[in-house]
Amino acid sequence: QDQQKGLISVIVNDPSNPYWLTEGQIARETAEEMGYSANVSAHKGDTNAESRQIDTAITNQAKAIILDPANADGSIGAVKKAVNAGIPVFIVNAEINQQGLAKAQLVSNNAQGAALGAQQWIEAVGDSARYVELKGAPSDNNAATRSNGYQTVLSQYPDLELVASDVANWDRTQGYNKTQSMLQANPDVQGLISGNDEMALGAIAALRESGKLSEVVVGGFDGSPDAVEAVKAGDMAYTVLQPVAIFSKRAVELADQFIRTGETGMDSEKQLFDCLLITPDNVDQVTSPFVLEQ
Amino acid sequence: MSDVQRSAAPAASDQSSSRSASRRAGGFDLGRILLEGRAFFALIAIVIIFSMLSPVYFSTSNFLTMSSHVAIFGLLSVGMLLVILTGGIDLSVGSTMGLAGVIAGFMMQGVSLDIFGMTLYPPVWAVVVLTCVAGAFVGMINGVLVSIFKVPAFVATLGTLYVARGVALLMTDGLTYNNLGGNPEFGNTGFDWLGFNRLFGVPVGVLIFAAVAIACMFALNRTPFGRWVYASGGNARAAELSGVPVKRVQVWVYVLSGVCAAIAGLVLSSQLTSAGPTAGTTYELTAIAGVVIGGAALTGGRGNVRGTLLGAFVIGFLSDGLVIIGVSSYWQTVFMGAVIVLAVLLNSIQYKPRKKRSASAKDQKTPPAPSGAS
Amino acid sequence: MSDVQRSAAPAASDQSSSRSASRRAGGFDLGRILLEGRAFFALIAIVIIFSMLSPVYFSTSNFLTMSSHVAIFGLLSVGMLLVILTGGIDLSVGSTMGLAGVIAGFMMQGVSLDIFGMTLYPPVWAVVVLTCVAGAFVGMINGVLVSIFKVPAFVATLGTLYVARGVALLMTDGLTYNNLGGNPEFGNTGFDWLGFNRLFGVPVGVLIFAAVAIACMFALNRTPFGRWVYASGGNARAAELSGVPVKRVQVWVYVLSGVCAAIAGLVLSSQLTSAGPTAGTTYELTAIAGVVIGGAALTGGRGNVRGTLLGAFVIGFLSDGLVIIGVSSYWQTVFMGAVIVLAVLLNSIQYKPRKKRSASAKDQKTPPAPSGAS
Amino acid sequence: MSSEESVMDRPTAPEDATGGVVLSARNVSRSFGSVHALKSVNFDIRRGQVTTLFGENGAGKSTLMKILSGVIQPSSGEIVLDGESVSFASTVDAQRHGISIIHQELSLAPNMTVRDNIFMGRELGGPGGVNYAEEARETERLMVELDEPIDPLTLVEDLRLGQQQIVEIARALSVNSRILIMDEPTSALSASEVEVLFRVIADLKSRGVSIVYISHHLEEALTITDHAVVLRDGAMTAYAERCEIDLEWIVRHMVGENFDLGSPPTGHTMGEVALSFEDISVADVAVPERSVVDRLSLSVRAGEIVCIYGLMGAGRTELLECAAGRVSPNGGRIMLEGENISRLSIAERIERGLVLVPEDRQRDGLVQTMAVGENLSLASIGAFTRGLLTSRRREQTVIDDSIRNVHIKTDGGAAGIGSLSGGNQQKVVIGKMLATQPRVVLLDEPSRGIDIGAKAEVFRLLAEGASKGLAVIYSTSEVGECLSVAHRIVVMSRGRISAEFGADVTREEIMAASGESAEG
Ligand SMILES: Nc1ncnc2c1ncn2[C@@H]1O[C@H](COP(=O)(O)OP(=O)(O)OP(=O)(O)O)[C@@H](O)[C@H]1O
Ligand SMILES: Nc1ncnc2c1ncn2[C@@H]1O[C@H](COP(=O)(O)OP(=O)(O)OP(=O)(O)O)[C@@H](O)[C@H]1O
Ligand SMILES: [Mg+2]
Ligand SMILES: [Mg+2]
Repeated sequence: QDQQKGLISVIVNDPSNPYWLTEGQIARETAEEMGYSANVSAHKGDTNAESRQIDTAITNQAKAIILDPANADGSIGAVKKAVNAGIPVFIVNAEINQQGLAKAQLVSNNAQGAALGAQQWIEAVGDSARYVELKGAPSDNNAATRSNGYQTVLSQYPDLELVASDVANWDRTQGYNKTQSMLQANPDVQGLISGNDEMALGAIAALRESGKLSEVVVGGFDGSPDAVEAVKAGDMAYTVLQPVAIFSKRAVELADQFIRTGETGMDSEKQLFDCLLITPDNVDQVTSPFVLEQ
Repeated sequence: MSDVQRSAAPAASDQSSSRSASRRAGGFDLGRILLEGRAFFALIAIVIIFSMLSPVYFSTSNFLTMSSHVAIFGLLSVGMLLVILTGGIDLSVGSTMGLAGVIAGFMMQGVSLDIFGMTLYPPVWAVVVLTCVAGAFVGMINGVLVSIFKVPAFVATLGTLYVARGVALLMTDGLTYNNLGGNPEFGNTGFDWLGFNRLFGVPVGVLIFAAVAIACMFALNRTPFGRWVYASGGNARAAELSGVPVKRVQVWVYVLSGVCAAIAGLVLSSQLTSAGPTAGTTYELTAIAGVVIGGAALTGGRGNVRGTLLGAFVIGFLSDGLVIIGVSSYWQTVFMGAVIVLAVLLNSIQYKPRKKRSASAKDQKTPPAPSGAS
Repeated sequence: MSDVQRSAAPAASDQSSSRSASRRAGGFDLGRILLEGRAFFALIAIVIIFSMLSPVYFSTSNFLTMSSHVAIFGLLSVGMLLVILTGGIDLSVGSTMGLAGVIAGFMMQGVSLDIFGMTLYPPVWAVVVLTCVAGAFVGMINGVLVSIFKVPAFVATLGTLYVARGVALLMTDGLTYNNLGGNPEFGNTGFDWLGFNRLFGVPVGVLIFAAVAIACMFALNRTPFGRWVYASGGNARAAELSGVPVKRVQVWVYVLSGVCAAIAGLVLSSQLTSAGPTAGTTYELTAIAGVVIGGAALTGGRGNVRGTLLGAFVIGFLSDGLVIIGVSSYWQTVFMGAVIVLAVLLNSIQYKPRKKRSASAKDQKTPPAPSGAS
Repeated sequence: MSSEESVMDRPTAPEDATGGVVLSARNVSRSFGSVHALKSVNFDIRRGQVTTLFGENGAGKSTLMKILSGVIQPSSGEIVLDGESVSFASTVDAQRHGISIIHQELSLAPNMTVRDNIFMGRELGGPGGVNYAEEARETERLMVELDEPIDPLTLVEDLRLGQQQIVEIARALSVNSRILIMDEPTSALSASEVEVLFRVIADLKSRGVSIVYISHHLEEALTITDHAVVLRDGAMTAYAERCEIDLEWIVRHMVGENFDLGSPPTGHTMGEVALSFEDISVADVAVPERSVVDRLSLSVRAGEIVCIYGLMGAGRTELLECAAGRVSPNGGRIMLEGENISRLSIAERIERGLVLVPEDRQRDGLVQTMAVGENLSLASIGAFTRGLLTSRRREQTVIDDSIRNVHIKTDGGAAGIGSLSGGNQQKVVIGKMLATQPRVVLLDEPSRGIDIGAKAEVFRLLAEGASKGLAVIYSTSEVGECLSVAHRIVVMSRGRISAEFGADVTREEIMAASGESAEG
């Protein structure tokens, strides 16, 4: 499968999560359609693994690297290495805290998405409730961005009381266990807002088990296929779709343009992609994973 | 000489007979447990402390919830105990558990037989059995590698840890099987019963855990197999010379550990009504911690189910308690580590007066039993 | 018991004579390595296979790059080897490595002394030294728990695994330290030298790794300390009666393992020019795998630095190779597991003709000491 | 095949033995790598009789017995049982044919009870699992028969070495086999226990059980043997019936020359007090209120050899371990050349010239993962360390000297320790400690399992050391040893010194003082 235009290395976080799986698949498909060969690897949040994969891409003389960085700060060194080796890097999904290294940073607008989600959540819960929050892994700055985004909106309603919050590391099983424990301490909550869909799905399982699912409004983030199903089934009030399919395709297109012309043609390095809301009203428009027809 | 013996004898025989008496009795015996100390004090301390810190901790419903969390780790720990008793270790339980969930999920989605152009929906009991068989198969690979090919247990099971996880990921392509509820049309409903329902107010998962634990206790205390397990771990060569089928025993303990992991995987995916390929990552460490807190020696031959149960409860009640009182997740990590060490330290302090003699040989292993006559 | 040994002996004696001969030789000795088989064949096979699959694999620059990846794991493995030789295990290396990076990062950011209302920027050499001291401190806690308090190594270090990780997270509040480059104004530049620069074309990280490995090799083969390490792992009681300060040796190996982990943390954070609190998660398993692939016995007393280096290279060259040829990450997981098992299996196959006799004796429990007697 | 042993007149077994031959080895050879442990050996076991096997350490006795009991398989040759050629794939297989063995080195699981060890692998079934009650009853019966009423539920690791050996014997008895092989069953037993064992053997004989007996206690063995066979360097060198042989015959065929163990060294003057115990007490680990060593005082002078004689459980091991620093006393002082060493570590005591040759070689003496040479040099690392480094050359000198001094059958010291015979392993332990060039040496039953020649060699070394000012404390359960090596004999009983004698004492006096019947 040696395609003459060269290799594009795609480095994603962890393909055992459908979100990143899609990210990698779309990037690969796009690249292959354009006549590149593509190589998808995963660092699973480990900056060292990421750095090794960058080294490997350099060894493989990749034409471009599409990178979903493991850590906003921790990935800078690795990106520098690639840049020094003359390989253009295109950041997707999450940002790195340094401008001028990557050719482009195409990220979903987490803050906007969180605000969108929080507003939808209030619509479902009402403006007076006791609720809990599940957060993502603290090493990932999206966890903080989303949590802050939620709080910015929710704290404007004095009758919304955050009674407990915990880190469930983006993980469904942990979401399940921690929700159960938080329910023990606070059996009378009316809402649960989660940093991603996996944790929300774990929470839904816990709520269903305790028979509280109908009383508690659950909101997710990501727009993963499972969450879409849950929205369809009425278990989840909404989820915020990250346009991963869009920006990962876009990243490859930019890379291609850069390889051909030496320019990305973008005014600024960073480009935010707004998130979209999936609610029971528009859930039928989700045609394939992470794609919402409008 | 015999004078000496006689004078020392009563005490000695009391102690030792009581010890093995308790092993014989098999079941729970409060007095015994109190005497035995070990994890028990840690557990009591945890319950008391958290009850004081949070009003909701000390309630039946919370204990049941926590127990159903403990059930998952506990199932892994009980299987692990068998392996550790023979002097081995099974790092693959977490992966096997994930794989088992995925296999169950795969079958619940219907197995499409391309040749016949149809999709088969095995009934739930068949799914459960086949999943356990899959777990047993992974265990058998471990067992064969360890007993026949003499690959050190740590390496063999580290290998299967990776392989089983990889296979689970490949099977699902990283996705999670959802909707394990089944479909009345296909006659395969009822999978969520395991994780959701209650019998006599107790979650089914907890009951399954109890059943497995009692079965193991029985096997260890009342059957030749149990004695073989202890003998293989205590002195494999001697056991072999005495006619204990050491290799077969080794294979079996890994198989049983695999089955336990598969059961844990079934219960978990039934609780979550979904099965993801990454479920159970790093659970092996927790499972081992439970066994060791429960007083078993990693060198083999020492330990029992009762201790392991306590160990599993210590870990489960602690981690849930920390969530309930709302400790930050970083501190949760710190406390977790500290308690594991403290719980085991408790042993060595409790037995301090006897430490001298047991010097460097026994140490490491469980506190030596009071010694006997002579 | 010596039944065990005697029957195992042909293999044992051949092995150990060649082993001790090679140990005596001390350095690298190609013939010896070839004879010894073990990890070496696996390494050769890996290099050949990947060179055939990818044109870029077999190149100096790639080997150097891969070596600098190996250096991280290798440093952990070498420290781990010392611990394993004494019959212990150190699960905390990954966490210690993460903590070390964070501590270095913390100091590079400047330590603000509130009392004096000023910020102190320690020079790089001080940062390096203090970080190593921190690693040594974590190791010392492990060592004291294991040797004085008789907490089984697995538990003690599992505890520090959690605690060290928690502390690292608490120190940074989950964030990552950036900009370890230092500032010429404060006179603390040069930290990235470790990770970025090259001496004679070889990355500094690799040179450090080589230096540590050679120092360990030397310590194990040519100093009383080395002999003590082997003796403590072989039979702690006998060693103690022969005047070996077993407890001190135990503390020291954990301290050295902690220092190695700290060095690895320094090299890594210098390579990444950033230090995150989650760096090194689960690296302990990889480090142990390296040691065991290299032929060391987890029961203690057997193993050497050369083997461990080979083990580390097998793992590093394999995982990088899989990335280079673009195998999907699921398959990487599967291959990783399979190769670990195969590399160790290679040993037992190589020794097959002798397997019959060495039966259950060798494997698992290298001729255990305390069989009968007490 | 049969080449080497033609030197000796090939002994032929008499056809008219009381019992016919039940089991025999025909031209059995066995080699381990380049070591030919057995060279075409013929060996017969007769029904209802005791056949004793004599031979130096490493002669191949254990190897032959292991072959007969299915532990290992011969390289060539056949085993004939009741006139039919058989081959045993495993010990279980051999047991099925009615053959059981008491191993030279204990093979018990220390983590299990006496009962569990005895019935390990042969569980008595019952309703609802194993019939523990029946097993315990049977164990108790065996223990009574052996006159050692150990509770069946005691853990084996809590037993003394001697008691463990009795458990091992009980296990072999419990099988009810036709042929019972005993490979040094008495090495850790005291005279009275040996007596009990001999009574059991007599009883077994009367029931038609055939017995093979191996021991380095030659006199003791002579009292029960019906046939004697001598092995030397893996070949059978002599056979005779009881009536034709005496001690001298055995030694001559074993070692090729005749000698006796000699008598205590004389002719040198003794120096200052080297080591003294002052009111030492050591608590019993199990029952801390009880003292194993009870306010005992004892001193030994430079150049003096003191024997401590006592029955099992007299507290000798604790006393010596206390001196070496393994256990700490809970009263009293230990003085080494005028310095109180009670608080020093083991290493510091070794540095000051005080060493202990421990009783249990597997547990306390040998590092099984190391080669012979490394074991030998382990305690004297300082001697070949310069600055930070060890010197290979100097170490080799230390090793070679030791191998020569204590006559270890090995070359160069590169072999694994496990490849040595039991007695040679014991010599390594002794050699290791003597290599430190000590000024005071404590030996706890060092003659366990070593042959008469080696014993003589050890005695010679001690005598030689003594003449140069070495102080020796030697613990033993054999009166004969006391008489041939000691300047002074101390009898210990229940933690105290019950009597003290000079070198001119008689066997009977010692035994009387120890509370033993003066016979056996
Ligand atoms: N597993 C083995 N590997 C190598 N050599 C062995 C092995 N077992 C025994 N030997 C050698 O075979 C010879 C006979 O050993 P064996 O144990 O039979 O002697 P033995 O007569 O029982 O001596 P002892 O009186 O010391 O017990 C010795 O030279 C010994 O070193
Ligand atoms: N493992 C043990 N468990 C219980 N008690 C023990 C143990 N070892 C020794 N003892 C106690 O210590 C006393 C002295 O035993 P010790 O073995 O020191 O005697 P000894 O004179 O050295 O006899 P031996 O001939 O066995 O070496 C015994 O009476 C016994 O009560
Ligand atoms: Mg022998
Ligand atoms: Mg003794």
